[in-house]
Amino acid sequence: MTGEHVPVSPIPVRAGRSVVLEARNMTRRFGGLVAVNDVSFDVHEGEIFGLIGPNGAGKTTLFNLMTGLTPPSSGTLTYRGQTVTGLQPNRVAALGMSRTFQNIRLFRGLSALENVKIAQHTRTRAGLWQGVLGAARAEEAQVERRAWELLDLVGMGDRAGELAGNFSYGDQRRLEIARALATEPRVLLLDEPAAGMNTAEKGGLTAFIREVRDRFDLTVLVIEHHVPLVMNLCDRVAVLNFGQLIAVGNPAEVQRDPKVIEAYLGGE
Amino acid sequence: QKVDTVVIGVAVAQTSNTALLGQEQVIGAKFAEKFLNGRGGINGTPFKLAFQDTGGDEAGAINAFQNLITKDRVVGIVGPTLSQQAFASDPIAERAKVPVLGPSNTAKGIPQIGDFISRVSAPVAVVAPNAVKQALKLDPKIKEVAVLYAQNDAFSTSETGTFQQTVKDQGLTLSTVQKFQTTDTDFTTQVTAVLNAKVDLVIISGLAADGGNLVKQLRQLGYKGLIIGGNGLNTSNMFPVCQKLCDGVIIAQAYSPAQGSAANQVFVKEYRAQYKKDPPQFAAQAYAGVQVMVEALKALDRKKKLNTYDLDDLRVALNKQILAGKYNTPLGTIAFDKEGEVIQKEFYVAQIKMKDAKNGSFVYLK
Amino acid sequence: MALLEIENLSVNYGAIQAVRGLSLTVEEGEVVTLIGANGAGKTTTLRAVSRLLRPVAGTIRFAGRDITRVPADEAVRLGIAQSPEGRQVLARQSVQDNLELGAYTRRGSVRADLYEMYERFPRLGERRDQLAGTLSGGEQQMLAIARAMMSRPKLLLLDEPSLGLAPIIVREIFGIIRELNAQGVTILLVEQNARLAMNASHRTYVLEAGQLTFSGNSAELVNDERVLHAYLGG
Amino acid sequence: MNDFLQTYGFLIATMMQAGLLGLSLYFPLQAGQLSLASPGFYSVGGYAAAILLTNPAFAGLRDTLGNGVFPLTWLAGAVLGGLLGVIVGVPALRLRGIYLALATIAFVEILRVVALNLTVTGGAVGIFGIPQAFGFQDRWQYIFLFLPLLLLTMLFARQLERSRVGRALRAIREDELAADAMGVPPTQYKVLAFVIGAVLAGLVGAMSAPFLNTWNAKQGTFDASITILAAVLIGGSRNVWGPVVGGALLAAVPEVLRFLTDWRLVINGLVLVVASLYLPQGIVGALERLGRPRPPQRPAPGPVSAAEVKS
Amino acid sequence: MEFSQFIQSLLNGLAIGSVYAIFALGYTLVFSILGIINFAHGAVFTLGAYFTYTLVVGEFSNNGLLKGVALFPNGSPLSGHPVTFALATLLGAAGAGLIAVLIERLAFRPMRSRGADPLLALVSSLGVALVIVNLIQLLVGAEIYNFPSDAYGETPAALSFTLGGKIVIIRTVQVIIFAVSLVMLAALGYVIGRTKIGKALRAVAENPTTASLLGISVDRFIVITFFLSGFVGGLAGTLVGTAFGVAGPYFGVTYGLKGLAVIVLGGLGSIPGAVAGGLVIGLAEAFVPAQYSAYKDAVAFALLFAILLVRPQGLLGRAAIQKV
Ligand SMILES: Nc1ncnc2c1ncn2[C@@H]1O[C@H](COP(=O)(O)OP(=O)(O)OP(=O)(O)O)[C@@H](O)[C@H]1O
Ligand SMILES: Nc1ncnc2c1ncn2[C@@H]1O[C@H](COP(=O)(O)OP(=O)(O)OP(=O)(O)O)[C@@H](O)[C@H]1O
Ligand SMILES: CC(C)C[C@H](N)C(=O)O
Ligand SMILES: [Mg+2]
Ligand SMILES: [Mg+2]
Repeated sequence: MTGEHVPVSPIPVRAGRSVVLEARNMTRRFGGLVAVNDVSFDVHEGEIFGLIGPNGAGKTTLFNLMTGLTPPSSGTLTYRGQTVTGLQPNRVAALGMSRTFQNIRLFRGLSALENVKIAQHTRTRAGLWQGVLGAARAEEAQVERRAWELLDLVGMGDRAGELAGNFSYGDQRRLEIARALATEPRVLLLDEPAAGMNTAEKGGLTAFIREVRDRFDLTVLVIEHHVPLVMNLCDRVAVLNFGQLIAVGNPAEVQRDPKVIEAYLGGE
Repeated sequence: QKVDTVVIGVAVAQTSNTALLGQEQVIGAKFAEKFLNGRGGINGTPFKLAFQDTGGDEAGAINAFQNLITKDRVVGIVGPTLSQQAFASDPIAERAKVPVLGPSNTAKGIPQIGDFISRVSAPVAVVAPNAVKQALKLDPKIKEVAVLYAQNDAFSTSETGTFQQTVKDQGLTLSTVQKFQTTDTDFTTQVTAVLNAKVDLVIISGLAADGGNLVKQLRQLGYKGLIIGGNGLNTSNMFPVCQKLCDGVIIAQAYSPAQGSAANQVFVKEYRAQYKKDPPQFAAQAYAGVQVMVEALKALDRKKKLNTYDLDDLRVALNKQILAGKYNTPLGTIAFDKEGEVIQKEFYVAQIKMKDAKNGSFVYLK
Repeated sequence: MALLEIENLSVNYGAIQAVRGLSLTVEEGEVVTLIGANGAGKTTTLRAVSRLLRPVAGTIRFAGRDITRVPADEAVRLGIAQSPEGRQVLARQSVQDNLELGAYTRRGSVRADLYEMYERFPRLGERRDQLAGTLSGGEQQMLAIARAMMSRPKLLLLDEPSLGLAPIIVREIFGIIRELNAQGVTILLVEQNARLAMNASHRTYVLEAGQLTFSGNSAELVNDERVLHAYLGG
Repeated sequence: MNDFLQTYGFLIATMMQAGLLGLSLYFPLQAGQLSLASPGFYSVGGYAAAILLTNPAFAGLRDTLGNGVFPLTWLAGAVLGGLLGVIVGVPALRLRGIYLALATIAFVEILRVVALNLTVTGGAVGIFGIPQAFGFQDRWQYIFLFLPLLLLTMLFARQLERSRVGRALRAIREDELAADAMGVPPTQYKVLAFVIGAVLAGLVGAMSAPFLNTWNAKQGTFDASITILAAVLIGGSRNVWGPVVGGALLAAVPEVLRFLTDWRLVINGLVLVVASLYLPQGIVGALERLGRPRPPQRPAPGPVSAAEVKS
Repeated sequence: MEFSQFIQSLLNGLAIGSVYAIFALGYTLVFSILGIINFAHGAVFTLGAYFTYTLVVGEFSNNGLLKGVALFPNGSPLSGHPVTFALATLLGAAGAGLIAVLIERLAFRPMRSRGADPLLALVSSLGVALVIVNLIQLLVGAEIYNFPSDAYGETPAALSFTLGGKIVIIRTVQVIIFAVSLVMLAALGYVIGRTKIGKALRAVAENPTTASLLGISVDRFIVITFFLSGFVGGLAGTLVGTAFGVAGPYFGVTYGLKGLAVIVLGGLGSIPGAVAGGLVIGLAEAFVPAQYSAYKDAVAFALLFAILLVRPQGLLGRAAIQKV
């Protein structure tokens, strides 16, 4: 790991166990379909919180509600006591919640490096004239340095100049994580980060997520279908089915829950 | 640098929408070149024409003028087609001290652009009223009048002003004023408004295609009264549009093939021989533009041989000479006032008479 | 006779060589797995076979016929169908239209097949009129696979079929693979879930940086040290 | 030389002017906004200048300011362009792609019709007899106005691209939704890019009114919108040089082809077809491809100054 | 407003609108499949009219290179008027269709295969339009041509009836144009909405790569589309020509802007949208009170602007799908 001397996120304090996110009665309808149905839960500081459930259960939609991409039909989300629902996505990001996308949404025509630089937008200040007059050199240098660090972090330091769209599927996922981290989030939401990675790589991903969580002092929400990874990685797991929360608890509990087995895991 | 061959510039619209008018001017100018050179050119020395396409816009006109002035080294310019272009390009010639004769610019203010700018095309204010008077002669019962004009066309809007003033001056009622665009094709709305106003005279200021369509649709939808067309309709280009329905449209003209002067009769005869039809006004005016230049050059040449002139001096001298002379052109005898405005005595009013769907003529009304 | 024969295949993206001198065969009636790390060139290989990419060298033969230069739509008519990476469902068409378009090259009624798909993937049946673009990721994945099956291909190319699917559905997919294969459909499978894939296939090829590293019987390779270590997380 | 400038000076200045208009479209395009409103702002800027320079109401102002009135007209053009840019931009930028293009064309057309109907704008005839900037005698002298503006604008654009704001614009162009999710507020930056283009077009219009001697409603039309867009695309829309080269080229081709007389526009059309077929990334895009871009350089590691950490 | 006047304005609006609509049909067809604005459509529309004119009349006047050339020289077996107007119209439309296919071949396909920005098609189609328009002018001059006035046989020029004592009138040609645009709408609507061909076309429109992966020959469908678009455009050119005269080489090009407004208002790529958009704009123009007629064009565009703000995808267009 390079750049020991530049902490990417300057907050070193180890967090307590306070509640970071409170979802209350969050609901989203699409026409007659209730994709997310009256969902409430809490997420604690520093936790890795899994979200699982059958296809179409509403997991991604829930992420969209939480990050402002889709307005909820009703319900609220609060982040450290502040209401997040109703804010624009960029405001949510500025507050410190960042995500990756299930259907990868990189800036395909831009280089990996640019992708990561752009995401530092909310953490930088230079306005139009400062930029044009070259008065923001120090900030720019900082942005550049952070971007390289993050690329190194996901093992792409030597591919910084390649266009994001030319990366293979699995590599694009890694780049998305780096980009999400560049917003300096306090809460990171990962939508199927392991999709398209092989078993060995999934193992690596588990370790990686833990490491970033510790290093940047994050709270992580992760949607994933690969059960061993979820069980291994998460402190707690919530299960959605037909938009409703059918179980929340520690992985072992959830895995034994007959409702979960029936709806999701399937009988052996 | 001395002037070896005398080149006269012609800058008209050979492309773009405006080419419909420009191509008649090209024919007129080319005809002049052939005809006048055939009769000895400038006291025995043939002159040449240099054509530069102006397109339909201002930048095109400026470019054409610049090219004529510096590359083709012309002694004077006949052009451009549109008054709007003239406002852009004439100042170029003015500053370069090159005489310009507007062949078809009828808007107010053209000769006032500068000392070197004159025109052979009589301004609308002079021509248009004649048509109204003529219509009243044909039908003294006329009371209610509808006026229609192409609102995006510079010269049509100024022409309509004159028409509307004349209507008032003649004690007629202006029942409705309808506007359209030269690019319009469907005039049902305007026509029904006219019909509802129950007028007995309709006056149109527009260009050939829109004007023709307007006439056609007025007739098809049942308008029976008289129609007056402005300068833009003064072209046989209108015939294919309204075909038989063009019949009877009254048009005030600055030119008529029926004009009796010898100059015109020779012109018409030769023109007919070559193109199998009567010369249209725009061709005649372009011809007149070239002719005026040539005659002024002849006069200069008689005083002092042209090839002893410096080009710059020749241009200045030519301008003076143009303004000083009197010319027997197909338009009749014309001269210029000191600003460069044309002084033309005879104007004409004609009525369209269609032989068949395609062919017709402007019949001169006494 | 081999249904698919790839010889010396090389595919480039501009200056990037994604696949280099690859040779592999798939016998009629076989299930063959292609594994490899991210960026190894698996997708590129499949896209070359389905004729979406033009190889710079090598030949691709299908049922004895050289198809290296035929257009993609012709390949479908010959009997090759692909469930592509990234699903590529037609977002503005309904689920049903997507499926019917899957059967575009077939004549006659495809009703029975439609119902078969709805039976296999009840979720698609429930959503037959929903625009495919609004389906969840996993639902789209099911649609992509079902659509590929609709053409009744001789050779089915599956690019990471289990991607984004819940465990129950993954099991369903692998069931289908076995079933189809039993019906005589030949399958070339790219999968990250290597163990599952190898268990469901006859033979396996391992790709690294655009080149074949080793290949063999799936049953044997599954226990191979090198494979275990690199791809099975063992 | 003098003859050359006399003949081609106007053309050269026109080429620069076209390049500037291309750039005015390039800024919104940076943020992925296909706006064709430039001719509208250009036309308004021109009217502002033409009115200030000819209307009797401003005679006193002209007398007191002397040549100073010209910079004032530029300011007026720029400010008016910018204001209109905000007024049109804020609602219109909810639209995408061709829809936005058409909404902006609608704006241009509405302005054109309004200009035709007002008296201050001279109606259909327009305004003529516009006095020459700083008493310029020849068209080529306008190069003294257009060239510095062009260079400044290009410098501005290049600096912008390298800055935080430039990155934000690119992000929006690539994927508006993802940009939003990564903390870039799209609306704000889209309006910014739009307004920059509008200010520039208004300014160019104000400089162009004396340049063309006359100003009328034909200056801002659909055709102009399309020509400018074509110039940007032919030149290449991903690099500042693109609009400049494209604008200059499209202005020059019909003039250079004058020797073809009647065939001139036919060949001009063929040039457009061939250029778009063989230069899919535009001229500048094609040139860029020749020189492979240098991979980004890792910044030298080293102790970080206090200023840098502060951020 | 009196009832009869209302009906008159309604008829006027439909008359104006159906001209826009008939122009826009072919325009939107190409857009719906390729996602490109084909500026050459206006030129193809013009060509349709010129082709028909050539077949019906067979000679041109004296401004172009073709002056004096007679298609059916006196004494030849074809001299006289061998081609009826109806047949000539169809042949003219077919000719326009072939030209459209040629344009696709020469000006669009190479671009597609090079993966160019679809916007660039706008430039190349602009170039094509420039070539066609100026070639027409070179060949037959800039003057206005028209079909014989008996093109539709012995039909009256206008139809009229009385409503509450007031006369309401409409030109016969316009009724014909209106009817033909509805017929073409129905035919195209059927093909695109109801048939397998239509389904395949929609797939090509959405994603050509995926379409080819489903066995659809993208190139062939694009050719079909261009032929249809050219045919419909050429037919429209002739019809509009009979109504207003073939007003020179720019005849069709002048409809380009309104046409664009129409297809965008209707919803890009929507066939019924093109007709709806045309009629809406036509009606809007017809209902502008006479004293504000100067602002007629502004009204049409202001309406467009306003509608887009409320419905960013146009009247009948489908909203973009943004599932994250
Ligand atoms: N825009 C929309 N319009 C209509 N239905 C929608 C829309 N977005 C999502 N849905 C439906 O809502 C349900 C929930 O979708 P969501 O993407 O949240 O599922 P998910 O739990 O993430 O599934 P997967 O694991 O397959 O990704 C699905 O059935 C989907 O079809
Ligand atoms: N469109 C493209 N342009 C340039 N390079 C590309 C493109 N697509 C893929 N590549 C490169 O080609 C190589 C092979 O990519 P490919 O997609 O075939 O890998 P893969 O084995 O399918 O990986 P994954 O498991 O991540 O899907 C990678 O290095 C990738 O970066
Ligand atoms: C050709 C003419 C219609 C030009 C018109 N008389 C003008 O001055 O603009
Ligand atoms: Mg999901
Ligand atoms: Mg892949």
